Amino acid sequence: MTDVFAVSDNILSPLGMTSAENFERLKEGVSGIRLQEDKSISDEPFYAALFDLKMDEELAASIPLSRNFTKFERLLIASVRQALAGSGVDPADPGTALIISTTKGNISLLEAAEPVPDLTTNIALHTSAKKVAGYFQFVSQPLVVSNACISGSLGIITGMRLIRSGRYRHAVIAGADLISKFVLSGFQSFQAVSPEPCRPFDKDRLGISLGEGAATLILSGNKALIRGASIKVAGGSTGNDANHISGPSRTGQELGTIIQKALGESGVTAEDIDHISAHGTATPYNDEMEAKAIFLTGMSRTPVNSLKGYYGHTLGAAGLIESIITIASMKEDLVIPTMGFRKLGVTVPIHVAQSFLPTKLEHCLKTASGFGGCNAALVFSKLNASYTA
Amino acid sequence: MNKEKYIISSCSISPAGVRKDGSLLYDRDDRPLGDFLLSLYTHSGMDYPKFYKMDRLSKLGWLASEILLKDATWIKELLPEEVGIVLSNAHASLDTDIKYLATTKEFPSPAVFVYTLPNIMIGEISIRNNFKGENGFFIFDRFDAGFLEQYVSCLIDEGHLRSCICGWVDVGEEDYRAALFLVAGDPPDSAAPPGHPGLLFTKTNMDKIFMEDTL
Amino acid sequence: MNIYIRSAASISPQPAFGDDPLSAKPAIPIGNRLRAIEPDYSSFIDPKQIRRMSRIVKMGVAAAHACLREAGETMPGAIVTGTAYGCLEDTGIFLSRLIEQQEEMLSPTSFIQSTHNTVGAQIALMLQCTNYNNTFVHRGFSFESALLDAMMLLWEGAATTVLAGSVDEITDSSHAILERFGLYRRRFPPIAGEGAAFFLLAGEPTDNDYAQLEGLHTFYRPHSIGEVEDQIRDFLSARSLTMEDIDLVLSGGHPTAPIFKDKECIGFKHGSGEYPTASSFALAYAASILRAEKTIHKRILIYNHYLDIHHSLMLVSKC
Amino acid sequence: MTSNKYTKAPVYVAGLGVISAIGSNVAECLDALEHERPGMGEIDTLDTLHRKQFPVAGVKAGNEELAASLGVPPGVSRTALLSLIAAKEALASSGLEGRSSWRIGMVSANTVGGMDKTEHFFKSFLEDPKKGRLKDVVGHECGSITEWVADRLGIHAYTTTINTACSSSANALYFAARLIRHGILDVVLAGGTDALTKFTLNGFNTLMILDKEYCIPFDEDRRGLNLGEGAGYTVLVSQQVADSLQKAPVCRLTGFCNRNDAYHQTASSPDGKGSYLAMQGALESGGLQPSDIDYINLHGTGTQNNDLAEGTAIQRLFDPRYPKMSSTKSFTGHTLGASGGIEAVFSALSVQRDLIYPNLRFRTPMKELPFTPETRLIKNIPVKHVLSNSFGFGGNCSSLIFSKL
Repeated sequence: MTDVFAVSDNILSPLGMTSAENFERLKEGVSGIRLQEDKSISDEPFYAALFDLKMDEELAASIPLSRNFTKFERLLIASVRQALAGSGVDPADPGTALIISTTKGNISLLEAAEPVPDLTTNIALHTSAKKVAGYFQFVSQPLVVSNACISGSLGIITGMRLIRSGRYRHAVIAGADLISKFVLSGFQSFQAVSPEPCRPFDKDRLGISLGEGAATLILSGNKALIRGASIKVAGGSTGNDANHISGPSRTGQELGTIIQKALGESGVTAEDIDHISAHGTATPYNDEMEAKAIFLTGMSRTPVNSLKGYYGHTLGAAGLIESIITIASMKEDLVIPTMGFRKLGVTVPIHVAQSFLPTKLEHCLKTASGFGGCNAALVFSKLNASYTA
Repeated sequence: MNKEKYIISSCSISPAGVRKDGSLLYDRDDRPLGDFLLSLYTHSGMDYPKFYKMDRLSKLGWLASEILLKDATWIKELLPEEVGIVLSNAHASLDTDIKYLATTKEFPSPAVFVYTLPNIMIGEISIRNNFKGENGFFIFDRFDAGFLEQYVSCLIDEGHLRSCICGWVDVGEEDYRAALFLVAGDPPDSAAPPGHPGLLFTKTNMDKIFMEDTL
Repeated sequence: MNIYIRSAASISPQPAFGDDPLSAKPAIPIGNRLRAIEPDYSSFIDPKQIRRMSRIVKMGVAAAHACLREAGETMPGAIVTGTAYGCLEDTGIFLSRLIEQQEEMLSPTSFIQSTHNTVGAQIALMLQCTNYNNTFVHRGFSFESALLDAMMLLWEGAATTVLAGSVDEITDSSHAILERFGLYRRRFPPIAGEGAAFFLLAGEPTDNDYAQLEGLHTFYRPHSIGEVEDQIRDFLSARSLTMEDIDLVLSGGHPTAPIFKDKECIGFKHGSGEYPTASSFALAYAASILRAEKTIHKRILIYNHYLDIHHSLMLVSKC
Repeated sequence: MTSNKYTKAPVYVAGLGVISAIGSNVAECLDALEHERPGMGEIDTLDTLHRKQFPVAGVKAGNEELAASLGVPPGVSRTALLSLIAAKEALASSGLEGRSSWRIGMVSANTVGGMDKTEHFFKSFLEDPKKGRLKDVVGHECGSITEWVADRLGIHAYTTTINTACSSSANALYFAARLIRHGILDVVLAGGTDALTKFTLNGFNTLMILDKEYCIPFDEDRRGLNLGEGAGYTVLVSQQVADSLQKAPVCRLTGFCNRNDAYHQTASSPDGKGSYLAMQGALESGGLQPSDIDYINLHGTGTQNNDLAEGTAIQRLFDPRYPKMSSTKSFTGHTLGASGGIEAVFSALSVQRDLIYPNLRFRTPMKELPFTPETRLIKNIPVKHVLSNSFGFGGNCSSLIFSKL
C-alpha cells in the first residue's frame, strides 16, 4: 500500500501565521484564549481565541483582489499559500486534490444586516471551495468535508485514502472556521461555553472555549517531497456512536473501536503509541468518553494532551491544527502540556500531560469527536530509517 | 483485483415522487417539504417518535434510509461497525441554519442548533439502525457519483466496511432531493430480491438512478 | 384585421419539422399509440419546477416557452390555452388514490394539478404574467375556441400579442378507455396521439413572422360530406377565395372528399396521432411549411374533424 | 384600454336561470336569500367517508328526480342535469322562445365534467381495465356536458366550454359577451354548472380548507369553505335582440375583466394583486369609477387566504368609500365552476330589484380590514351597478359588472 507522507503544513491562528510560529508560542506556554468583548458576537463577555482586526487586515492586504473573498476564504487562501510555498506540490497537476474542511464556513453572511446578493450561492461551501481552488488554479475539483468537529481529521483521512487508492498523488487539506454570533450563541444555548478559559480533562472543567483558525496539511505519496524529519499518515478511521445526536457515548466503546481500527491499519499496537493528541473539548461528557476510550484501548499510561487550552475549539480546523502540532511534536520529540489542566477529572485513570515531556515520539494518535455521534482516529508514524535519505 | 460491489437497493425522494428500486411508491408531491415529510411518515406507518424532533434535512434522509432498508434484513447480521454512511449535498444545513438564526432573535434554541450540521442526519440514521461504521459528509455543487464510487469502494476494498449507505440528501431553498444507495461488496443471498439483476455499484448506474428517479 | 403568427412551437410524436417540414422524419407509433417526443425540459424550465410537474404540464410549459423564446417575447398580452382532457395523469392519480386509500391520507398535489387550467396558470406563474388568462375545454373545439379568443383579443386591441395554444396527453388509463370505445378501430388514422403546440399571435406584422392566419371557422356535426364541402366553399368565398387559391391542404380527415380532388392534400395525423386538439399540430405544421425558405406554397387550408363531430377550418398564408 | 367597435356595443342580460341548494329556480332562490335560509346540510348524494364531517350545500333532489323533471333518461351526469335545468329556465325567462332566426350559442363552464359518473367507473376499472360501464365515462369531458345540454336545447351555432377552476363561469359570461360584441353571435346562453363529487370533496379536504361548520365568509374566525353544487345561466343578447324582445331585459353586462395573480397555483397573493387588477379592469372596461359600485357580490369563499386577499384588494381599490358587500356563498356554499354563473344571476337580480343580500353568520370583523359585509337583507335602496368577483386556482381572477338599464 502506498505510504502517505505529511510534506508541508501551515497553521494560521491567533498565535501565529506559520506552523513554526505557532509551535514556538506553545513552547512559550502562550494561549490564544482571551476575554472577548465584541458586542457584535455576544452581549456578554466570553472567553475565546479569536483573530484580531489587525490580523485580518494583514491577510486582506496580502491577497490580491481580497474584496472578492470573504474572511473565511481569505484565511483558507493565506494558509494554503503558506503550505504550498516550496512544497513541490503543484495545484495545476491533475493529481493534486484540494480538500476543504469546515463546519460553518461563510455562515456569518446569513447574519449580515444588509441582504447579501445571491446568498444561497455565496454561503454554499462548494462556492468557497471553488473560489479557493480557482485562486491557486487547482485542476481537480475541490472536495468539501463538513462532518462537524471531526471535519479536519476526516479531511486528512480522506486525503490519505484518495492517495492510497491511486486517484491522486497529492492532497492539499485545508480547514478553517470562524466564530460568529451564530456559532457562539448555539454553544451557549447548550450551556456548553466555559465561563473561564477551558480546562480539558480537569476536575473543575466547565465547558469549551471556542477558537478561530485555519490550517493546511499537504499529503503526498511522493517521498522525494519530504523535507526534514519524515512523518507519514499511517492509518485512520471514523465511525458513529449510534447513541445520541448531541451527546457522546457513555462508554467510549465506539471511539475505542475506531482507535483500534486505526492502529490496526497502521500496523501498530496500543503499546507502540507514544502520545495521544486528544479532542479534549473540556465538556464533562466528551472528556469522560475519550478517557474511557483511551483506558479501554489500554493506553492509560500514554501521555495525552488536549490543545484546546491554547487554541480553543477551532471546530472544522481543530483536527488539522492539532494534527500539525502533533507532527511538530514528533519532529521535536516533545509532548506539549495540556493548558488549563490541573487535577484529573475523569472516572478512569489516564495520563494527561501537565508539563513539557521530552520523549521519543515514533507513533502518535490523534482523536476527534463531534455532534451527530461521529468519532475519528488518526495515527501518525515517523518513517523507518530506511526511508530517510 | 478488487471485488465487484453492488447497489443492493436504491431509494429516492423528491417532488417527483418516492421511488424504491426504481418503482414509484408515492406520487409526485409538491407540498411544502415539512407537510410532505410528515405525510410520508404517517403514510408509511412508521412509529419512531424521534422523527418529530428532527429537522427537515434529517427527516428527509431518515425517511429515505427507512425505505431503503425496509427489506434489507441481512444487514442486521453484520457487525455495527461494518456498516457505514457516506452522504453528500449542496446546501449543507442551510435550511436549518436559517431557522436557527430566527430563534436567536428571541431565545437561541439548542434543539434547533444541533441540526445546523448536515452530518447530524448520519447520526439519526446510525442511532435508528445501530450502525457504527465509517462516517463522512461531503459538499458538492451537484451530485457527484464519481466521488461516491471512488470513496465508498475504497472503504469496502480496504476492509473498513462490508456495507455502506451512500448518496445525496439535499434541502435547498425551494427544492429537495434525496437519493440513497445501499451498497455491499458481497451481498448475502437474501439481499437481492428475486430477479434482481445485481446492479453494479458504478458512477453510471448511480447517475442513471439519480436522474431517472428525481427528474 | 389580419392576424400574424409571429412564432410557433410544438411538441409532438412527429420529430422537429426542421428546414424542410414536408420531408421531415415521420412519427413512429408503438402499437396504436403515438407518444410525443419530449425535449430536454431543463433548457426551458427550472429543474426544481420540472420535478413538480406532470407530463402534460411540462409539455405545455415547454412548448409555450419555446414559442416565446423564438419570438423574443417575455410578456404576452394574454395567455389562452385549449385542452380537451386536461391533466389526465393527475386526475387519474387522485381518483385512483381516492379509491385505493378509501378517501384517507390523500396528497393534494395531484388534485391541485388536475385542474384543466394548470398549464395556462403555470405559464403565467413562470412569466409573472398578470394579463388575461383563459382555458377552453370543449372537446374537439378546445384549440379552435382558444384561437378565436386570441383573435378577438387582438381585434379588440386588448392585447398586442397573445400566446395561444393547446395541449393534451394520453395516459395508459385514457388509452385503455378510448380503445374500449373503439376509437382506434373505426376511424382514420387509427392511432392515438398527443402533444402541445403554442403560437404567438399579433395584430401587427414583423419581418420574421411564420405566417398569416387568414381565417378560422368551426362547425358541428355536418350531415354529409356535401355539407362539409359547402362549409369549406362558404368559408373561402367569405374571403373572396375559391379552392383554386389553395395550394396545399392539410387534412385531419376525409382526405378524399371531392373538393380536395386535384389538390395537394396531406394527412397530418400521421405526425400527431388522433386527439381532440390535434388541429394545433396542423397549424404549427402549416406555419412551419410557409416559413421554410424553399417552400413553394403560398396558402394552406387546414381541415380537421374530431370523430366527425367537431369540424374546423383554418386558412394560413405566407407573409 | 383601446376603444373600438368591439369594446363598445352594449350587452344585455335577457334571461336568468338558477338551481342551487337554496332553490330549484330563480323564485325559490330569491325567497331563500330574502328569508336568510342557507342551503347547507349533511351530505346525502355522495357515498363518502366524510359524510358526517363536512356540511355541503347540495341540491335537494336525487338524480332520478332531476332526470324525470327534465324528461331525460337517468344515468346522465348530475353536472349535466343541473345545467339543463338552469339553462332551460334562463331561456324560458328571456322571452326569446319561438325566435329561431337569431344565431344562438352557448358558453358554459364546469370544472370536473362528469366526474360524478367517472368515480363509479374508475372503481371497477381499477380492479380490471376491461370493467366499468363505458356509459359512465361518455360524459367525463367538461365539454361533453355543455354539448349534451346544447344538443337538448337545439343550440348549434357555437358552443364552447371554459374551465379556469372557480372563476370558470364568470369567464363564460365574459367570453359570451365578447362573441356578441364581435357580431359572431346574437344570443348566448352563458353560465356554469358543477355537481358535488367525491373528487372535489376530497381534493379540497387535502388542502385543509373545508369548514366543518357552516362557512362564515369575511369573518375574523372564518375556517374555510363549504362545497356546494348547482348551475346558473344568463341569456346575453345584443342591442338588436334586446330591442326585439317583448319584455324589458333584466339589466346590462357593462364591465368585465380577466387577470392572473401569477403568484401560486392554489394560493392568492397576500395583497390580492390579481383580484385588484380584475376589479380595476372591470371598472375601466365599463367606464365606471369605484364610487359607482353599489354592491359587491364577493367571491368570499370563507378561506383564510381568499378573504384576506380579496379584502385587501377591495381596500386598495375602494378606500375610503366602500360599497355594500356580501358573499352569497354563505347560502349556496362554493359551487366551483357554477359559482360565477349563480352569482351572476344573483347580481343581475340585485340590480333589477334593488336587493342587497346578507352575508350569513358574520359576527367578527377581520382585523386586517376596515369594512364589514352586510348582515341583513337590504331592500329599496337603489342598486345601479353590482360588481361580481370570481377567483380561482391557477391565479385566475375575473370580475363582472352588472348595471341597471
